[in-house]
Amino acid sequence: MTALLDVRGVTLQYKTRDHLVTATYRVDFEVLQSDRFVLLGPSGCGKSTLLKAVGGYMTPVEGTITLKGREVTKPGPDRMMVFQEFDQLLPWKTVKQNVMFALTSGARMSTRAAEEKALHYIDKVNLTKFADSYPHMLSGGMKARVAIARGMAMEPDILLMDEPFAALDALTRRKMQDELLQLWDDTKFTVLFVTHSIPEAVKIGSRILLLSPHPGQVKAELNSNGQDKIDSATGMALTEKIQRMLFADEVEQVHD
Amino acid sequence: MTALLDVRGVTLQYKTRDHLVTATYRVDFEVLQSDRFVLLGPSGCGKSTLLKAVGGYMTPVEGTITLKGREVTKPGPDRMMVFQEFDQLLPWKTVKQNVMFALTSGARMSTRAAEEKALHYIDKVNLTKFADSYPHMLSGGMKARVAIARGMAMEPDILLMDEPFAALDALTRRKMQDELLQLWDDTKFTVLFVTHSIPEAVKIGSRILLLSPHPGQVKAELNSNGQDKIDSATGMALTEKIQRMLFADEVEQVHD
Amino acid sequence: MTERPEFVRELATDNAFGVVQKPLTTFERIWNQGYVRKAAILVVLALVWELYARWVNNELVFPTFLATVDAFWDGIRTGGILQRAGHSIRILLQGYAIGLLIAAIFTGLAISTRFGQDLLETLTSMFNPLPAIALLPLALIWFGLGTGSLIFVLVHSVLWAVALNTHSGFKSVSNTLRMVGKNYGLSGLGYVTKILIPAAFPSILTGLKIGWAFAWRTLIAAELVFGVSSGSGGLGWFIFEKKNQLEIPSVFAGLFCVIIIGLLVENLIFRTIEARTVRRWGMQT
Amino acid sequence: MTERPEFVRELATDNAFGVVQKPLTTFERIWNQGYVRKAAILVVLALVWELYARWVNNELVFPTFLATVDAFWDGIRTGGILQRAGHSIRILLQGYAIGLLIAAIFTGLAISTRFGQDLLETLTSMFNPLPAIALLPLALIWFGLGTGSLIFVLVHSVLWAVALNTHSGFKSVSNTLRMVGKNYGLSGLGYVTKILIPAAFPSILTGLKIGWAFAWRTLIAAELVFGVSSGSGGLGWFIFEKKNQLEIPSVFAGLFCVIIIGLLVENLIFRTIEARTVRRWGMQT
Amino acid sequence: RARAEVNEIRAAQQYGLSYLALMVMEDQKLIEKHAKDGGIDLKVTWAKLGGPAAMNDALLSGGLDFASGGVPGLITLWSKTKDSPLAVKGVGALNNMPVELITSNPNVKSVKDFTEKDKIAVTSVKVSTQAMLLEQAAAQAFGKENFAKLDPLTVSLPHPEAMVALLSGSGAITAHFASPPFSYTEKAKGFRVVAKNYDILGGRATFNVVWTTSKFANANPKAYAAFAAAFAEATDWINKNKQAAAELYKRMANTNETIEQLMQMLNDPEIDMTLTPNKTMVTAEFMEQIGTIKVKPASWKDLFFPNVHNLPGS
Ligand SMILES: Nc1ncnc2c1ncn2[C@@H]1O[C@H](COP(=O)(O)OP(=O)(O)OP(=O)(O)O)[C@@H](O)[C@H]1O
Ligand SMILES: Nc1ncnc2c1ncn2[C@@H]1O[C@H](COP(=O)(O)OP(=O)(O)OP(=O)(O)O)[C@@H](O)[C@H]1O
Ligand SMILES: [Mg+2]
Ligand SMILES: [Mg+2]
Repeated sequence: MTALLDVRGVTLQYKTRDHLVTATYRVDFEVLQSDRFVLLGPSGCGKSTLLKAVGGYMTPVEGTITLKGREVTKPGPDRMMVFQEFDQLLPWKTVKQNVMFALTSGARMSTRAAEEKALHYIDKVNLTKFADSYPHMLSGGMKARVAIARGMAMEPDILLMDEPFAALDALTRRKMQDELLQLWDDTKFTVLFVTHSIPEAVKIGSRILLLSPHPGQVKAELNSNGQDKIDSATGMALTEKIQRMLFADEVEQVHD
Repeated sequence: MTALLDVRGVTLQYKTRDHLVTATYRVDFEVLQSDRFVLLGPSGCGKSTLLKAVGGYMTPVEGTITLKGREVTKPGPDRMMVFQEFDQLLPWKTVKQNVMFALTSGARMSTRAAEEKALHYIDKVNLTKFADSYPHMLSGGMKARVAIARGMAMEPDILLMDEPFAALDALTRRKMQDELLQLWDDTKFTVLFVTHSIPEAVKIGSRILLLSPHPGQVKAELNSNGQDKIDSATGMALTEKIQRMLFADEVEQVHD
Repeated sequence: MTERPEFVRELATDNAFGVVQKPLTTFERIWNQGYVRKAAILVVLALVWELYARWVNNELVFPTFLATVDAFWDGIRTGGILQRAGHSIRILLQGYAIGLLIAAIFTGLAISTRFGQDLLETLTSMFNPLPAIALLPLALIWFGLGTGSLIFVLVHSVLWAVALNTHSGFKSVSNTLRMVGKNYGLSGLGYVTKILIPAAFPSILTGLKIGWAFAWRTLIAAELVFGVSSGSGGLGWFIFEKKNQLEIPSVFAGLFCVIIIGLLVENLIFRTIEARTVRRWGMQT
Repeated sequence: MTERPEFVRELATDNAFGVVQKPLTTFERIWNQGYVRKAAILVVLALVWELYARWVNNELVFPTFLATVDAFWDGIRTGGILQRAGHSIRILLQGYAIGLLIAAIFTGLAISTRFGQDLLETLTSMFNPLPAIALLPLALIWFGLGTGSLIFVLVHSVLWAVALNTHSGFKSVSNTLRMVGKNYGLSGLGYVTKILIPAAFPSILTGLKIGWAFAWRTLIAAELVFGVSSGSGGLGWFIFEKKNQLEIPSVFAGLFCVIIIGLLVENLIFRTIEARTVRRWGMQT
Repeated sequence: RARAEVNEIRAAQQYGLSYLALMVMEDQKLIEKHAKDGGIDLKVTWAKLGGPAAMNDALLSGGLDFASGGVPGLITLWSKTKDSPLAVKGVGALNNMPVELITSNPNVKSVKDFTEKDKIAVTSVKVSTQAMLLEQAAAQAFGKENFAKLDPLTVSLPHPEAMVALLSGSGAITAHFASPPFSYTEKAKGFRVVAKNYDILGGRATFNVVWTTSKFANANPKAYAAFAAAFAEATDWINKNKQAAAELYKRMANTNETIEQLMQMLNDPEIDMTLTPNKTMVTAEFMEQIGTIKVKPASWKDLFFPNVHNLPGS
C-alpha cells in the first residue's frame, strides 16, 4: 500500500522584511489511505504551517509534498481545510450558505443536493436553529462548529483540521469527536488532524506524529487504537507515554 | 465581606435587523475580592457575552452589574480583558509594544517601567525570542500567550479571561495555569475566567459557576480548592460531579 | 472567612425569555430615526444659507435659499431643468458604468498577476492627477466632438478612484478568507467575484461613492469645455448658460439640483446597499 | 494490513537550520525588483506614445514623446517649468494639508457621535458632487482673487474623498480591536489616533492617494479659471498659456511634469509609507 | 464728507494681444503715476483670469475693481445691474478687431450654405461674442425670427482646440469663428472667410472692453480718474510705439511668437487700438430683440462712464 500523502524532508520558512523564521525542519511522514493522522506538538512548533503546506498554500524551501503521487502545488477542494482562525467563515453568507457554498463551488454539487447535505451536517453540529444566522452573530465555538460542518460535508479525499475542537466545551467536544469517528466509520476518509490535547489525539488518531518545539522536527511516530492502549514494553498507557515524550526536557523545569 | 463584583438578574440580548437573540437570562452571581471565579458552560450559552457585559461593552436589558458598589457603564483598564479572538493584538505593534502599550495607556506607567514589566511577562509566557515580532508572524497559540502576558502585566483589580488557554498545547497550558496561580499567590488579584475544560475549572477556580445551554441561566455554583476534592455527600470527585451536572440531560442522547 | 454555600438551581422554561425593553421617551424614539436627524441637518443648512445670503445681500453673487428654490421651481416648470438633469444623468450613467467595468478589469488583472499590479499602480499614479483638459486632444482624435468625448472624460474621473479603492480593498482581505476561497478551488474570475469582491465590499462601496461624486463634478465642468452642441446640453450647460446671462438664482438652482440628486442617491441607493450588505454582514458598524 | 512500526528520532541541533534557497535565474532576480518591472512598463508606455504620435502625425494635436521630452527639457532650462511646478506644489500642499485637517475633524466627530456621522454623511453626499465652479462665488466672497480661493477649491477636492475613505475605514475596524482600545481606557482623540487610525490605515492611505490626485486635477483646472494674480502662476497657467500660443509640445511638457510628480510621489512617498506600515504589519499583502 | 478712497485697486486681464493696453499700464505703472499726479498713493494688483465666469464673480463680490472682456458680457452686466448701486459700465474700449468665420468646407460660400453636416466652433455656444455674431449673421441671412437657425450647428471649443481641429482636417469641425492670431493662421492655410464682425455689425466694431461698477467709480473718483488716464495713455503709447509694444507683449506674455508676428497684428489696418466704443449699440439692440436683455440702453453713452462720452462712439 503506497502512501496517500507523502511529506519528505520538508523545511518551511517564513520570510519577512527583517526576519527569517524556520517553522519546520526536514519533516517527513507518510499518511496512508484512511489514516486518522494526528500532529501533536507544542505551541509554535509549526503544525499549522505544515498543514498549510499540505493544503498547498506554502511551498517548502526544501523537500517535497506529494498527494497520490502528484506534487502539491496549489490549494484545491480535494484537501478540505478547517482552519484554526475564527474568521474562516465567509461573513456575507449565513451558516447554511457557508456550508452550501463550499459544496456547490468546491464539490460542484447541485443547489438542491447541497442544501440537503448542508442542513444534515449543520444538524450534526447542533446549529439547526442558527442556520440562517450570519457568522458575526455566532459565538466562538459556534463558528468553529460551522467550519467543522463545512469540512465534513465536503467529504474530501483528505480532511485537514487545525485544532477544530479547541473552542468547544467538554460535552460538545465529545460529541464532535464521536461524529468525526462515526463519519470515518461510514466513509473511511483520510484526516490529518492537529490538536493540543493528548487524550484527543489518542482518541481520534490512528497514528500520531510528535513534533519537537520550534522549529518543528519529527520526534516520534506512534500508533493508537483509540483506547489509550497499554504499551507492552513499558507498561505505560499511551497518553502517559506521549506526555513523557513531550514534556521530557521540561519536567524538571516545571518542578523547579 | 461585600462582593467586589455583583451581577444581579442580568439578561443580555443581541438585537439585529431580523433577529433578537437572548444570550443570558436573569443571571446572578457575586465575585468576592480575590476570588478565582470560573464560568463554565456549553458552547453558545453566553459566557463571552456575560464577560463583555462585565467589561462594560454591553448594557443588560434587565438587571444590573456593579463593581465595587458602582454600576458598570463603560469599559476601563480596571477590568482588563483577555478576549477569545485571535485578532485582539494590535497588528501595528510588536509583541513587546503590545504589552507596553497596555501598560502605558491603560495603567499610566512610565515607558521604562512598562518595558521592564512587559519583558518580564513576555518571558513568563516564553516569547522572549519573539518580542520584536509583529502579531501576524505568530502562531495562534503564541498570539493567545501575548494576550495573557498583556492581561497579567496590567495587574488589574479584576482580570476577565475568555478561554485564554484554549489554543495552547498540554504542556504550555499547564505552565500558564501555574503562572496564573503563582501570580495569584503573589498579588491576590480577582479573576473571572471562562473555560471549556472541567479539569481546568477545577484546578484554577476557587468558585465555579455552571451555566445552562443557550440562553445561559445559572445552574449551580460550586466551591473548589484546586485539588479535585471529593464531595463528602456523594463520594464523587468534583470533576465528575460537574461532568454529571453539565451532561445530565445529554448522556442518554450521546449513548444512543 | 466562612465558606460560601454551594447551590443548584431550577431553570426557567423556554417561553419566559421575552424581550425586555427599557422604554424610550417620544423624543428619543423620533430622534433615533436617521432620516429625522438628517432632515434636521438639512433644515439647519437651508436656514444658514438663507440667513447668510440675506446678510451678504448680493443676489448676483450669492442668492438666498428661497430665491434658489424659486428659480428651481421655475426651472422645473419652464426651463426644463429636469430634462437637462435627465440628459446629464444618462451620460453620467454611461460613463460611470464603463468606468466601473474598466476598473474591474484593471483590478482583476492587478490581483491575479504581479505584473498587473505594477501596471495598475503605475497607470494610476500617472493618470489620476491629470485633469480632464489633458485628455481633450486624445478625446478629440478618438471620439470627435460630443457625447463620446464626454463619456471618455467621465471614465477617466471614475476609473482611477474606483480602481484604487477596490485594489486596496482586495489587498486588505484577510489571509484566512483568501485561503478558504482557494480551498474551494476558486481561481480567476470566480475567486474575484465570489471571495474578494464581497470581502472588500466596504472599500469598494467607498470607491463607488467617490467615483459617483467625481463623475458629477467632471460632467458639470466638462459640459462647458467639451463638444456641447447647442441642441443637447445637460445640467452643466444649463448652469453655464445661466451664469453667462447672470441669472444667478438659476445657476444655484442647477447646483441645487445636483445636491438633491446627490442626497437622493446617497440615501436611497447607497444607504440601502450598505444596510443590505456590509451592515448586515457585520463588516461595518 | 501490517501495522506500521513506531519510532523515535534524534533531533538535529539548532545550528543546522540554515536558509535553504532554491536558486533563481538572473532574469528572475532582476524581474523580482519592483522598480525594474515598473521601469519596463514606463518604457513601453513611452514607446507606445511615440509610435502612436508618429502614426497620428499631427504635432498640433498629439506631439510625440520625444518632442514632449524636448519641450520639457527646454521648459526646465528656459521656461521656468520647475518654478511653475514649485509654485503649484506649494499651493497644493497647503490645500492638501488643510483638507486633511478638516477631514480629520469631521471624521473624528462622525466616529464619536451619531449626530456627527449624520452630518458627515449628509455634507459629503451634498457637496462632494459639486464642481469647483459652484464654489467660485463663495470662494471669492470669502477669500477674494488669489491663493486663498485656490486653496479653498483644493480643500473641497481633497476633503470629501479623504473623509469618506477614513470614515468607512473607521467603521470597518474589527470589533475586537475597538474593545481592546476601550479596555485601555482610551476615548476621544486618544482612541481615534491610537486605535482607529492605525487600524484603518489601508483605507486612509487610499483616501490620501485619491485626495492627492484630485488635488492636482483641481489645481490645474482651477488655475485656468483663477489665473494668476501678481506673480508667476503655476503649472496650470503655464499649460493654458502654451495652449493659447499653440505650443502643444510645451502643453504636453506641462502635463508630463504632472505625471512625473505623480510617479515620484507614488513611488517615493506612498510606497515607502505602505512598506513601513500596512505591509509590515501584515494588514495588506 | 467724502469717504477716504481706497489705497489699492485690483484689475484683471485675460489672455491675448487684445489686452495689450492693460499690460502696458501694468508694466509702466501708469495708474500709479496718474494717481500720484492726482494726489493719492495707489497700489495696483493685476490678475490674469482664464475666463469670464471668474471675472464676473470677482467683480460683483467686490474682489475686483476693473474687469475686462467682450462686448456682450458688458451689456449683460449693465442690464442686470443698472437698477442697483453696482451699475456696471464701461471704462473704455480696448480695440476694434476683426472676428471672422472661417470654413474649410469648399461648398460654403456664405452663411446660407451651411448644412447639418457642418459644425461651427465658437468659444461657447449661444453666449459668447462669436455665437452672438453668428446669430446676427443668421438673422440677416434668414430673417430676424430665424436668428437661431445656425445654433444647432455650433459647438463649444476654445480657440486653440478649434484651430487645431480645423487645420488637422479631422472633420470634427468645418468652420471656426476666430479672432487674431488664430484667424491669421487659418487664412494663411487657405481657408475661406464667410462672415466677419465688421460686415455683420456694419463697420469697425469694438471687440473687448474694460468695465467697473458705479459704486467703485463714485466712491473713488480719483482712483477711477487715474485708471482712465492711464488707460488712455497706454492706448496712445501703443499706437505711437508699435515696435516697443510688441516687445513689451512678448516679454509680459512670455510667448514664443516672434516680434514680426506680433508686429503683423499691430500693423494690421483692420485692428485699431482705441478707447472709442464702436457698434456696441448694434449688439445691444440685437440682444434686446432676442430677449437676452429686457431693456436696451438708450444710447451707447448709457453703457459707458463719462470719461469716453466725448469720443465718437456708437
Ligand atoms: N454579535 C452578535 N449578534 C447576535 N447574536 C450574538 C452575537 N454574539 C453572540 N451572539 C449569540 O449569543 C449567544 C451567546 O454567545 P456567546 O459568544 O456569549 O457564547 P459563549 O458562551 O461565549 O460560547 P463559546 O463557548 O462558543 O464561545 C449565542 O447564541 C450567539 O448566537
Ligand atoms: N505569517 C508568518 N510570518 C512569519 N512567521 C510566522 C508566520 N506564521 C507563523 N510563523 C512562525 O512559524 C512558527 C510556526 O507557526 P505555526 O502557526 O505553524 O505554529 P503552530 O504549531 O500551529 O502553533 P499553535 O499551536 O500555537 O497554533 C512560529 O514560530 C511562528 O512564529
Ligand atoms: Mg496553529
Ligand atoms: Mg465565547
